[in-house]
Amino acid sequence: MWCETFSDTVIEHFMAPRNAGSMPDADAEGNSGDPDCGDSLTIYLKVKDHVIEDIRFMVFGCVAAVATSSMTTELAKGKTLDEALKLTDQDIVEALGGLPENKLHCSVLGESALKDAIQNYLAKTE
Amino acid sequence: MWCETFSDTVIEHFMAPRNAGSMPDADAEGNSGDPDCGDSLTIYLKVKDHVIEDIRFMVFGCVAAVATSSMTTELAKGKTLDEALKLTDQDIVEALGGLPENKLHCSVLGESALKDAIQNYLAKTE
Amino acid sequence: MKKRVYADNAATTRLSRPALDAMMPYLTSEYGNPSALHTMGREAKLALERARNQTASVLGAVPEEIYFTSGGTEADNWAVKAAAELGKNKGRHIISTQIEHHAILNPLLCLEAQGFEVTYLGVDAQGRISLKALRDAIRKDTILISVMAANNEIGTIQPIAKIGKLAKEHKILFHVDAVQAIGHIPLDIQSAGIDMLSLAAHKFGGPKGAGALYVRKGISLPSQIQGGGQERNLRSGTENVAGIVGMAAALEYRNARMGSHMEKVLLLRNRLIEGLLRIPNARLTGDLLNRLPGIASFLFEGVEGESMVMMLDLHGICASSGSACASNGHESSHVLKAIGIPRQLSHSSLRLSLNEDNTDEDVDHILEVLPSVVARLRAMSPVWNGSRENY
Amino acid sequence: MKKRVYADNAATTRLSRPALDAMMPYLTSEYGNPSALHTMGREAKLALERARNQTASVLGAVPEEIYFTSGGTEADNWAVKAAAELGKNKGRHIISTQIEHHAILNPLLCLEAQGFEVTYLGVDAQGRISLKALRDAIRKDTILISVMAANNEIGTIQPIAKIGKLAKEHKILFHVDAVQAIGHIPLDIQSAGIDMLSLAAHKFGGPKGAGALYVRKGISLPSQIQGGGQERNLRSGTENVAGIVGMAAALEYRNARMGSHMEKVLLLRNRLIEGLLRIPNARLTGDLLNRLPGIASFLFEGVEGESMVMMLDLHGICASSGSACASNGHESSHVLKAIGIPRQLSHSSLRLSLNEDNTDEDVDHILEVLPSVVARLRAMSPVWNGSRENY
Ligand SMILES: Cc1ncc(COP(=O)(O)O)c(C=O)c1O
Ligand SMILES: Cc1ncc(COP(=O)(O)O)c(C=O)c1O
Repeated sequence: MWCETFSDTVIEHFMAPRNAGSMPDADAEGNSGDPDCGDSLTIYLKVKDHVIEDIRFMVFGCVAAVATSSMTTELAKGKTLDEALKLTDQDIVEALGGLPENKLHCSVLGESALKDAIQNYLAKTE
Repeated sequence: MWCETFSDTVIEHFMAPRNAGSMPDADAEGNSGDPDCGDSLTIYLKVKDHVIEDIRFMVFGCVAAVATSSMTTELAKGKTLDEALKLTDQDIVEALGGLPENKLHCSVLGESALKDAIQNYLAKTE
Repeated sequence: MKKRVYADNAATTRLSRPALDAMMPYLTSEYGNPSALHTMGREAKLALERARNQTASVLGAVPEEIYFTSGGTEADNWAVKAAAELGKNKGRHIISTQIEHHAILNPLLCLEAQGFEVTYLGVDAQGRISLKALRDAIRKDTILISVMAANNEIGTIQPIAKIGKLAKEHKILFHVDAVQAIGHIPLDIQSAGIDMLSLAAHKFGGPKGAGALYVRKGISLPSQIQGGGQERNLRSGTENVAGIVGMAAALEYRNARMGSHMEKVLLLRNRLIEGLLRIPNARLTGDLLNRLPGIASFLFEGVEGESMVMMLDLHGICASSGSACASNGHESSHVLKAIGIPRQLSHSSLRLSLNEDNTDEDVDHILEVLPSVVARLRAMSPVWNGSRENY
Repeated sequence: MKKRVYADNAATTRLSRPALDAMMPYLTSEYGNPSALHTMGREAKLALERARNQTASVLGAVPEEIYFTSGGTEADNWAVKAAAELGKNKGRHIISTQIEHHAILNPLLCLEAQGFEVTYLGVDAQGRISLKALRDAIRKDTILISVMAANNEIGTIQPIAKIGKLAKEHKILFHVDAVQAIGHIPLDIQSAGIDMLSLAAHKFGGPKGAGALYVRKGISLPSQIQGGGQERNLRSGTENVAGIVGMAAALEYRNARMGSHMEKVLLLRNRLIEGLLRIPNARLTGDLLNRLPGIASFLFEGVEGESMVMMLDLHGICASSGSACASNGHESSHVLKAIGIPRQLSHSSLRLSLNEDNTDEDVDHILEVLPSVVARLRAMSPVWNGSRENY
């Protein structure tokens, strides 16, 4: 329920998102959500030797969507693509110190965009 | 509506009814109401030369019924039978300083019992 | 100033101090709309959910089973009509009792007009239904049993747990109007097998304008009021935050002190009953044992109820005759009729209802005043054949 | 402490001082049940009838035309469903608009499921219905026209008097959801030809949990809740005396100061609108002239509404996005859709609603904070193509 307020970590990431911004020279990008439905996330990757060297995001969405995006990039940064592919929405929620029940779907936004970006990268480089 | 509270006169007659009590040697008596319906009034008359010399009542009923009974006997006492027959429920309500709307029917109780008593007297003596 | 004795607690109660204290912030600085996203909205929402937790925990329910309403009558209406709607494809027979509050009886009348059939169980002279009669009344198409936990006029408590067992055996929804019972006697929703239960805050030291319906998890009750989706979409409308918070605080306070309050109230009430039964031709109505602790209800032969209430009032005593809600007219009480009181006598009822706010002095004052009130009214009563002395 | 600016008065308002003061006796010593016969009951009943008189006099109605409810949603539900019940033998067609509150739309949906037919009038880009479209929609079997006086999301005021005239000409019942209008703009029931009107106390400085339905004399509306017979048998349940008294006091207070309040609020709001429209790609929604004085509603392209509300909240500003009631989900606003806003853009709405409690400093604070909030969110927005500078 909404009355379960956001964790401090969520608020902190919302107010000072890590890795926010676009990346014109990205190696790949991935999307999730639909702006017509109120949330949309794009994740940009810079990959070197199968490792996510740099990562950025642009998001249109609610508090949870912003925090999720920020946390997803934090968790993915420095990981190998294989490791990053194993990141689940639960991992993200946990790292955020939990999300209100009606916001849990937002964590899927992060996982999906990240997976999409990695798959796009792999498709391009194979 | 009930919220229109009782007039001082009503309360005064309720707390100290005039002419309350029975009259074993009455010349006539009259009834109105039905105890099954929650109100019942008996009026006793002593008549001399067509004048109501003495009058008493016994009542089972609400505040308005008690006050009405009391006021009816007050108004009738000393009147000729003809005059007394002309007493209306409005006269009684007026003398009481008004009654709440949902209690107006109580004033009819007084008028009816008085008329009944007078008619019984007239029937007996004719 | 003349002493005032409030002995009409079954009609409504004074707001308890803890309830008022709990409400004040929500009547002043904490005025957010619980649906709003910002801090003030979230504070209000938190207060609401805290109140839901408190209410659930007192009832032995889970918070998701509590739906807030505007009062007992709304909860009763909702339960009965929604259960009928929910069950109408299974059957159209409902069982209730002859002594329910009008908040149950009148919705049942509406349902009868819509083609439902209602069996109104009779009661014995003490106001208790018979379990055998209930068992006999159950049919294949019975979809709802609605029985009050305790009666508002005579205080009689029904064997709710046994009724619940029967209902469960026959897989029939069981609703309990517990408006007079909650906060007054222990009532365990789980062990009593209750599916739905109505309560009203103002009967246990909470504010007027707040109530609740408990609905057992898994019952998908149709909604009561449609709109913005509050109360999990079943009862829309901006929530009466202060009222709900006050209700929960009052309930928690009452419940924590139930034992000691009951004991105190029982002592006062029993002394009152003992004293008043010394009046000639006075009669206690209801069940002496299966009885709400606060309710002392009588018949004083030969005296009309409203005049008693008014004369007591002029002596500073607040009491009632018949049920508070029906006392404006000259209707006779359906409850007294059901326990076999003849019509005329039923106009001679008086209910004194105490709670933990009452004192020994209150009882003394009533015992001093009431006998002479009865005597004075009997002295001029045409339907009183007994002694006309002053008691 | 951080400055707090409450700019969500269309969701709910702070209880006004006169309302709180009027309520306190009924939350403490004056706790009688209005149905009780004794002094305390009569005092409560008097308070209720005083409140009814006050309410009626503000609305230009007579007291017998006012029925108290638990709020605006209940009043709306009652009006719409009861009018349908009342008229169903004459016809089953209802006319309303696409921008009503859910407290109207959802009951209408229920009626549609029961075989009624509803025409939802569209609105222009400012949110106004067309009288011609209304006239064209009227049929022989039209039994009800329900149109809101003013919209809660965009503040647009409808031409109520003209609608009332049309309704009268065709002898169709006319209901007005005036929840956002009462106490904010003058509304004359008589000259507007209104047959039924809903209001909610908490929108004009009264308490949550109280509302009213005005029903023109002579309309025999079916009852809303059945029970003890309160509200002339149409809306049973022990009355929320304190809430109702508070509502009437708030209404009287607001009404007496309507002119000066409106003037003050208009000045504040216009400064707010002017200031915020300097933000690039900001757009005012609703009608600039036919508009509630307190409502400033916007679209800030590229920014999602809830994140704006939350970031403002973290700066001490209480605002809302879309209607308060729908903002928990990711549903897009039906009102913005009706005025032709594309779906994506409709997620970028922000409503700031002021009342006479707001100050010049409040407006300053919003004008200081909001542009940078929009800028920060746009800086990371994938759907924003404009400048990413800080405004
Ligand atoms: C047994 C019972 N049920 C229902 C109600 C109705 O409650 P309320 O008047 O608070 O809506 C009452 C109180 O009058 C009652 O005593
Ligand atoms: C136009 C309109 N109608 C009805 C309502 C419902 O009022 P309440 O939530 O007080 O029941 C509201 C308020 O949310 C409203 O703005």
